[in-house]
Amino acid sequence: MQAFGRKVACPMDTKSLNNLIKPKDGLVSSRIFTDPEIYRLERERIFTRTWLYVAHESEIRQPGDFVSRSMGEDSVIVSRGRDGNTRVFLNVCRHRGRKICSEDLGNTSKFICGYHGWTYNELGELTAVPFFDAYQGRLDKNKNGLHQARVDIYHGLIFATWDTGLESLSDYLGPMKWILDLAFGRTEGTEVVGPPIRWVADTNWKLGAANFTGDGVHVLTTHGFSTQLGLHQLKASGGRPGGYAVDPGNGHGASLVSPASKGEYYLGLPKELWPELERTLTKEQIGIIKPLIILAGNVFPNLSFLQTAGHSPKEWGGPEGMPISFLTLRQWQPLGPESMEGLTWLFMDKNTPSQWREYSRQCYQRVFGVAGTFEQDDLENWGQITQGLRGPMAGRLWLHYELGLDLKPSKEWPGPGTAYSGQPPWFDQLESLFYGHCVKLLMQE
Amino acid sequence: MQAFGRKVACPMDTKSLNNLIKPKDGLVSSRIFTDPEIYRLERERIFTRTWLYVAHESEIRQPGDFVSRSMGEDSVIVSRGRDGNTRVFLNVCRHRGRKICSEDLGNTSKFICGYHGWTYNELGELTAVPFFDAYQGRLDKNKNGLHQARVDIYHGLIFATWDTGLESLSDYLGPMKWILDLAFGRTEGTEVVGPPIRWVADTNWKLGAANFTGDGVHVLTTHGFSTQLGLHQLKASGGRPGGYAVDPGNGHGASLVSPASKGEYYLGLPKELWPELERTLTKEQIGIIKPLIILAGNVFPNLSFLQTAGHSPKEWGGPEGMPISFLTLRQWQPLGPESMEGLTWLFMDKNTPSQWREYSRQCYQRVFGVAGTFEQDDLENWGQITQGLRGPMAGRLWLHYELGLDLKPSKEWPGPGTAYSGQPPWFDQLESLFYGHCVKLLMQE
Amino acid sequence: MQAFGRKVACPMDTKSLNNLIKPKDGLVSSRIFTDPEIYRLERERIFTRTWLYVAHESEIRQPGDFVSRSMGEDSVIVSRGRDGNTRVFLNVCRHRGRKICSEDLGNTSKFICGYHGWTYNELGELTAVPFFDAYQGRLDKNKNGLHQARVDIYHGLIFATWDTGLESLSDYLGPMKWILDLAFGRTEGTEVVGPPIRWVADTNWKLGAANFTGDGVHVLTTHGFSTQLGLHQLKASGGRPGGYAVDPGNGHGASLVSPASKGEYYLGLPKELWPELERTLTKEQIGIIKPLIILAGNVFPNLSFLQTAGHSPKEWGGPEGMPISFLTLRQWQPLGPESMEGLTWLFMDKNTPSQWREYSRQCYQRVFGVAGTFEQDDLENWGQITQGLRGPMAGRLWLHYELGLDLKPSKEWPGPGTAYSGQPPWFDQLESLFYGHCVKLLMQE
Amino acid sequence: METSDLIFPSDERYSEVLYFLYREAELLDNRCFTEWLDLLAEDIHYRMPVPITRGRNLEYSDEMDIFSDNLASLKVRVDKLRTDFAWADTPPSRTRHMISNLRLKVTDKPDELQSISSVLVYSNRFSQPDADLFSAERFDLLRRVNGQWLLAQRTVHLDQSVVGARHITVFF
Amino acid sequence: METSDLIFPSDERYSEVLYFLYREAELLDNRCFTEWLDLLAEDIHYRMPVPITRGRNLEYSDEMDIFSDNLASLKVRVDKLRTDFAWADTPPSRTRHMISNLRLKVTDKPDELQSISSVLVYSNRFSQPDADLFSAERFDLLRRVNGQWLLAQRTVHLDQSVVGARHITVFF
Amino acid sequence: METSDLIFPSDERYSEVLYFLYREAELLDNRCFTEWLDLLAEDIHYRMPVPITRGRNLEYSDEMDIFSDNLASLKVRVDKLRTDFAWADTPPSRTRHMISNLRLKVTDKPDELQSISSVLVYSNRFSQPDADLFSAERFDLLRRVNGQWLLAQRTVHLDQSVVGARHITVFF
Ligand code: FES
Ligand code: FES
Ligand code: FES
Ligand SMILES: [Fe+3]
Ligand SMILES: [Fe+3]
Ligand SMILES: [Fe+3]
Repeated sequence: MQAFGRKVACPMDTKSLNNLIKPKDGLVSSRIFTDPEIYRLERERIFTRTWLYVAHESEIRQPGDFVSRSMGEDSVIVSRGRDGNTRVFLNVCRHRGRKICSEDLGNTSKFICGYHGWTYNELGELTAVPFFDAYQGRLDKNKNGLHQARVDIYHGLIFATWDTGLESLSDYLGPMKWILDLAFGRTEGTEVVGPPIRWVADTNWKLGAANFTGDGVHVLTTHGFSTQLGLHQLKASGGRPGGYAVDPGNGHGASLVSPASKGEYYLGLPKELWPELERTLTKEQIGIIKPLIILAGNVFPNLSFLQTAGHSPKEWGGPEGMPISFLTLRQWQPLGPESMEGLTWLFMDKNTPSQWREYSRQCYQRVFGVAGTFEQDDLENWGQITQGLRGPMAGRLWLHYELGLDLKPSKEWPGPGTAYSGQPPWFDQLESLFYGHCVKLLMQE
Repeated sequence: MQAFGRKVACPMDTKSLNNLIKPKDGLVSSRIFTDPEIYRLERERIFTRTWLYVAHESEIRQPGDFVSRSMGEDSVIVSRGRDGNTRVFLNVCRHRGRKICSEDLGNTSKFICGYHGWTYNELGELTAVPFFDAYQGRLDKNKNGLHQARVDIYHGLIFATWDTGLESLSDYLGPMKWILDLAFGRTEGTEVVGPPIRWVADTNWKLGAANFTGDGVHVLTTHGFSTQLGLHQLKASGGRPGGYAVDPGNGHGASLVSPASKGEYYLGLPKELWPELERTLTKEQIGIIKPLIILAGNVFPNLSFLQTAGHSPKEWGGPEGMPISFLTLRQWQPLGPESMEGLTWLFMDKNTPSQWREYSRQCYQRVFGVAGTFEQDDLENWGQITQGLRGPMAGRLWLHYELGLDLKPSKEWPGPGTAYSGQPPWFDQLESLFYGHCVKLLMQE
Repeated sequence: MQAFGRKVACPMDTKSLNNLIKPKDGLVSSRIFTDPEIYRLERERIFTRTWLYVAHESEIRQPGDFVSRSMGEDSVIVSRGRDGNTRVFLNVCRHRGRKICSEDLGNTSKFICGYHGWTYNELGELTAVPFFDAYQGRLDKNKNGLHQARVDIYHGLIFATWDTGLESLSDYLGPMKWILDLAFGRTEGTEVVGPPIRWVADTNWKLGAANFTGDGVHVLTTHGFSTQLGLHQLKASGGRPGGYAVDPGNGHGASLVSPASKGEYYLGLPKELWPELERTLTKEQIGIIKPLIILAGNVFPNLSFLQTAGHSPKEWGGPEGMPISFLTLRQWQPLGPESMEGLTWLFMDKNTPSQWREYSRQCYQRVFGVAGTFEQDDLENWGQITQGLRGPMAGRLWLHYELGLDLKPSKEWPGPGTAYSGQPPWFDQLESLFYGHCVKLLMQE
Repeated sequence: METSDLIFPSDERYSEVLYFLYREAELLDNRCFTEWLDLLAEDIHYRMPVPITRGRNLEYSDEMDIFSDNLASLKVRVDKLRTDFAWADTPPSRTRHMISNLRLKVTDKPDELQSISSVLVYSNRFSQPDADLFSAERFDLLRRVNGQWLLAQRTVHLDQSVVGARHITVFF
Repeated sequence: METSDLIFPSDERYSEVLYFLYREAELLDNRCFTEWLDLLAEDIHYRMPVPITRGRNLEYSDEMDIFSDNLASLKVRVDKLRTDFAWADTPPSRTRHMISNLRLKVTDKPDELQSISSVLVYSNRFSQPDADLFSAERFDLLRRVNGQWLLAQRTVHLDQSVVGARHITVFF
Repeated sequence: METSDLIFPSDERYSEVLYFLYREAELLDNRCFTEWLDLLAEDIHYRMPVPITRGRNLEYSDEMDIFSDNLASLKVRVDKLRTDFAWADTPPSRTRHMISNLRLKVTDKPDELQSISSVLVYSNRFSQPDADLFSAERFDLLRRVNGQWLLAQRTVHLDQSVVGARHITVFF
């Protein structure tokens, strides 16, 4: 095996793109993280042609509520209309392209463009145009509402896409729905706590996405301080943890981890919620979630989620002797080959007891987000990779994703999709499939 | 009508460039503001092939006086020679390309290059070369003076171009001369007051140029604070203002506005100057300037001017109850697709009474320039457009320039060129022609 | 002769590259300093295919000692192994590309990657892989050690290259060795004093390299303050200085300067070292070094060196009435067409008396480095050229390198290579050859 | 900085002026602009002359200002922010005025002091990862009126000849 | 900034607090984090609420913090730096806390003061030619315990809604 | 920062040193370099050691300085600016030295004080929309000579290991 691939000619043709990965060998070219031409194609071919997460329904409860978000590098408004429906608009005036909304969130029935006063309502309709008469019939207001994305919702998670030919969200998620149920569909519902923590990091967006798609291996080293300081209460008893790495297709991925001592953990959720879970989930799902302490995954392309009950001691804000956990959703928005915006939200099940809420919130704030003691080190990895791959030789490297590549699918896995099990259930193939799906999309003209 | 155009292949061929506009529909592609390849062509095909404003004669009165300016991204020196002539030099040493002048302005007969000491005089001649003998005849000093641009002057406004095949300034301006007379040729002469205010804004240069070429519509919304605070004294009496939008050809454009109550305003100039105006201008021009309160325009590509008598109250530095106005010239220098340097100068007619001068200066300083209460909001528009159009979907938008596209030319217009009249005289076709002229130049290899 | 060349089509083909220079006329296109496409080729075709300096043996004396350096934009580790051998590694983890070393220097036998814990020793071997078993034989540790460059050493100067087909360092240096002997092989050995001074300047790297390759002409103007303030003790007596400009081939270059009054200077080295020099150098070399006061040069592509005895007075830290000199090695690391990192080291002959050491160090610190009174002005030149050539017209300029182009090689020159002599021995052909060699490499696919 | 005119930090007036400047910064950064106007004297002249580089001299123009306001025009600037058309301030900037190097001097008038201070203004809007930074020296005339210090004059020397921002909306 | 509550620079307590903040900055910038912990009260609450732009209001969330620490969690942050896994701090940052605009106020309790200060944090790592700059206002509660001032509470208002850095490892 | 050695802000010497540093900054920023030389002691040693990152330690070299000047060499630097060949200073930079966090300490000698201060140097040339920013900690030795404070020693610790500028011409 060669360390370095051939240099791929620029600009990219389909063959060059295909040469970015060697799926059978589990190898990915380092160029995929730094090449500006590849990034330009990602903008055009991934971020206008997939279902992108934009907000959660609990963030826009009332008619007129809206939040400003991004779909890749496009700014959008996620708005709840007077009709109760959720819409997603390109945050650009149809007249001459000025942004029409520059706040993070609010409630309004009117978006007025600051240049010439074109006014839209919260349904995206163009309602007022100064000097409209002077257009003498050339301007059809009905055809010049805000440009609207297709919207679909799963468990309150609002997704949007620009692609009118794309499959439905349900088909797009496919087996991933079964996994998302475990996090967002296990009770009456989950809701967002507060605003997202946001930051701009000097890393390629794919590193965050792939890490949550299936990189369990890094925890031991990247977050090793926690073990060294004795901060884990759920110690491995009876050997290595088990569980599944799930390939739901379409580039998605998820990991489910249970300790060797298969107890009842329900992802560290408070006992008060267990009956609700048992009422809501299927028997197969209950069988899976009961011993679970970690659930992580990524919805292609850039929406990651995690619930972890690994953080329990008092230092992290939890009560003495009780495991605490939190559920977080996070998104890696591309800003360039070497830059992304990270956003991270905390979620709670609606009926979570208030004391546990506070424990969970404290824990989350201390370990995740831009200042989180765990997330700091993830970001450092992704930053050092992005910055370190700049050189001409580093740009020719083949990166390794072949751990467990020969594994056969698990036969015990009760859900849809393909799952692999092991102790621990950490294999590279989900990441390999993530990059494979990226390249597949990049090659579609 | 589709909101989004097809994606244009990169790099640009002539056909792709032609697809940037739909002149008959009054539509312009949003790509024109953000595409780096288009910007590269603008540098090469617009800014080396048009007459570019560099300075006013009153800024370099004495032999040896010079100012440092730009022609697009090229730095130039505008110098008055001992022979009284005005010259424009590329501010780059002919030896190995070091800048030879790094000050804003001064008086000198010598530009010494700091690297190897090649020395030029204020006529651009290479006068000294250390170790000249060692060139053994290979270096001809006469052929290595500073690279000189063609220079031509109209009403003291110094223009330069690198293009030896370009028509004369007079032909280039064409009917625009008739308009420029109203601002710069109406009296014995106008002169610059003080240095320019300069700033670097994160906007595409064309947005400033097009705005002054013919965007009257924006005033109502963009500068609406002024109306809301009751700061206009020249209230519309008897209905909407009238006037002309003038297409002088070659991508230039101008707007002339008179209040509905056609009084004598002479652009708000002090009465003391009126006789001088009447002596200097033609009968047709006097007919036009008499009721005028606003004169705005853009000389293609990037030289805008404005005289406005709309700002009168004490808050703007004027006397109680008297309209005050100012004449400003401004330039939008390209620095990249998303960056420009703005420069703005205040002008005064030579024989302006000193008290009025001070009123005019105060008013100008409060409403225009980087901190001006009016200009702030123009810049915000252009910045939000430039930054908002970055995304892949925003980059596919068609922008609207069809207001008044079906209008017939005015028959009352007494000057050269084609004019359109209306109440108010605000139509999009001048901007549409501006972008059309840009594209025409971009397509010329 | 035209001032401006034709515009070269982008992207670059071989013909366009060939058109960047006119060797017979001594002209170089200004595009070579600013074009991003040329820079991209330099990364690929110059900096992966030449011998690049990385460190001096005295910086890593002990087993386990290492320093972090660059080969162009690639970060590398220069390590001394337990076996005493010097190795150079790409500072990138073979697993997924994270940097493995982020310190400037240190001593270690272990580089642990912070992402998944792959561990390498100071020999570059991959020694530990967490969950290695799970690779099930797909991962061969022996084939996944750190990527290693070819290493070769001359007089303690460690060079490395990625190109396995490149000639040996000895052949690559060729006649340049004879010159390097005068600086680094004249005594028992030279060694580095302290860490390098480092800075990032907004200049193209080639300007620094070419300046040391053969630009003696600039001294008079660029460093003229020194003469004006009377800070030179070695005044020109008996006319202009003499010496040689040496073309050792392969794009290298060196200048050797002696005062008109041919005394014994030995580059200003302390008398205590003279016997050692005479023992170590050849008779021809002694003949050359005896009257020498300046020795400067550049090893292609980006390693410059200088010893100068021109700085003597007390102000520069030397003793009253005694000439003082210093030997410095400096490197210009490319970071982009308009950015480079400068590194400069001070060298001492091992047996230099301690008082002289201190004089030399003070002198060096006052005149060279990012804050040096001499180097400041060199950097200003290179920065003003790089920034000044941005414009479209400036980018079409032909730069002059024809001084002395018709000279015949010196017949007195006792060393290898081709030398030209004169009073002063300052000619452009070495720089012309430097750029010619650049273009030759750029054209090799 | 003529030593004889200086008011030392140990002088009570130095404390007062320091707190005056800190309070002013706080009002500006908290967007309490109306309250800020209360700190200004009736005859306030508030200006930023255009910087010029003439040869090796760094000058500030006496012919042209980047802004030149009196109380009336400053009130307009503040009032504008409450209209529906404060576009350049939508969204508002998060600003921070960091005051340092206060040098205080007596003047001919016992109730007027001259204050020279450095200010670094950090200004951030939207989702900018970076901020606009303005560095300046401020020459102030402070007047004590009814036991309260008021700003009677401010000349701001900006430390760059080309303003590095889309526009200036911040008060200095 | 209610004038009545203010403690003037000429007051000894102002000097003490100024030096407290300078000493704190010095410990942080010299990476003496264990000594820094000694400056904190047992009940320290140290937080940076998430900035939000809601319409034309610049708010700080009371539902979500960028960090929210007590003494135990701060000790973990400090202890982490001495483990073999302090990756985000490898290499460490060169930081500089520049304190300005200190405004000091009395509280209801005689041994507690409220301090508001501006801080500019310069932070540089690796071979960066540029640095991360954080601008913030800090609202502190200081308590005198056994003749020594301790930090009992700190709320940091960051002057940007999107943090412009790979991560935050610096203490504010 | 040993508390026992500290001179508090309420001490007159603190005021004097603060003003000394402010005056020094003013002279430098106003380009009065000759007057600045008058603030230096005959035996001034003025240096900026090279920063090094060795493992997780942020060090400053004692073998190599970015600059290392005595009075004679500083005079050359100043004199150079008046020659026809001050290229690196053509055009000159607009600079601003923002001093903060002054900590003052007694030494063994009654007429010598040790001063530690933070400085942020803003430096702008040409038409740059952005500026070079240098952050540093300065360790000064101040000596009272004939009732006047003079700078006898300054060691500047720059907060970055690679200088982020074309060159350094500014004095720190
Ligand atoms: S750009 Fe929105 S109204 Fe014109
Ligand atoms: S570059 Fe101007 S004299 Fe050489
Ligand atoms: S990237 Fe180095 S161990 Fe995975
Ligand atoms: Fe992680
Ligand atoms: Fe306008
Ligand atoms: Fe030089």
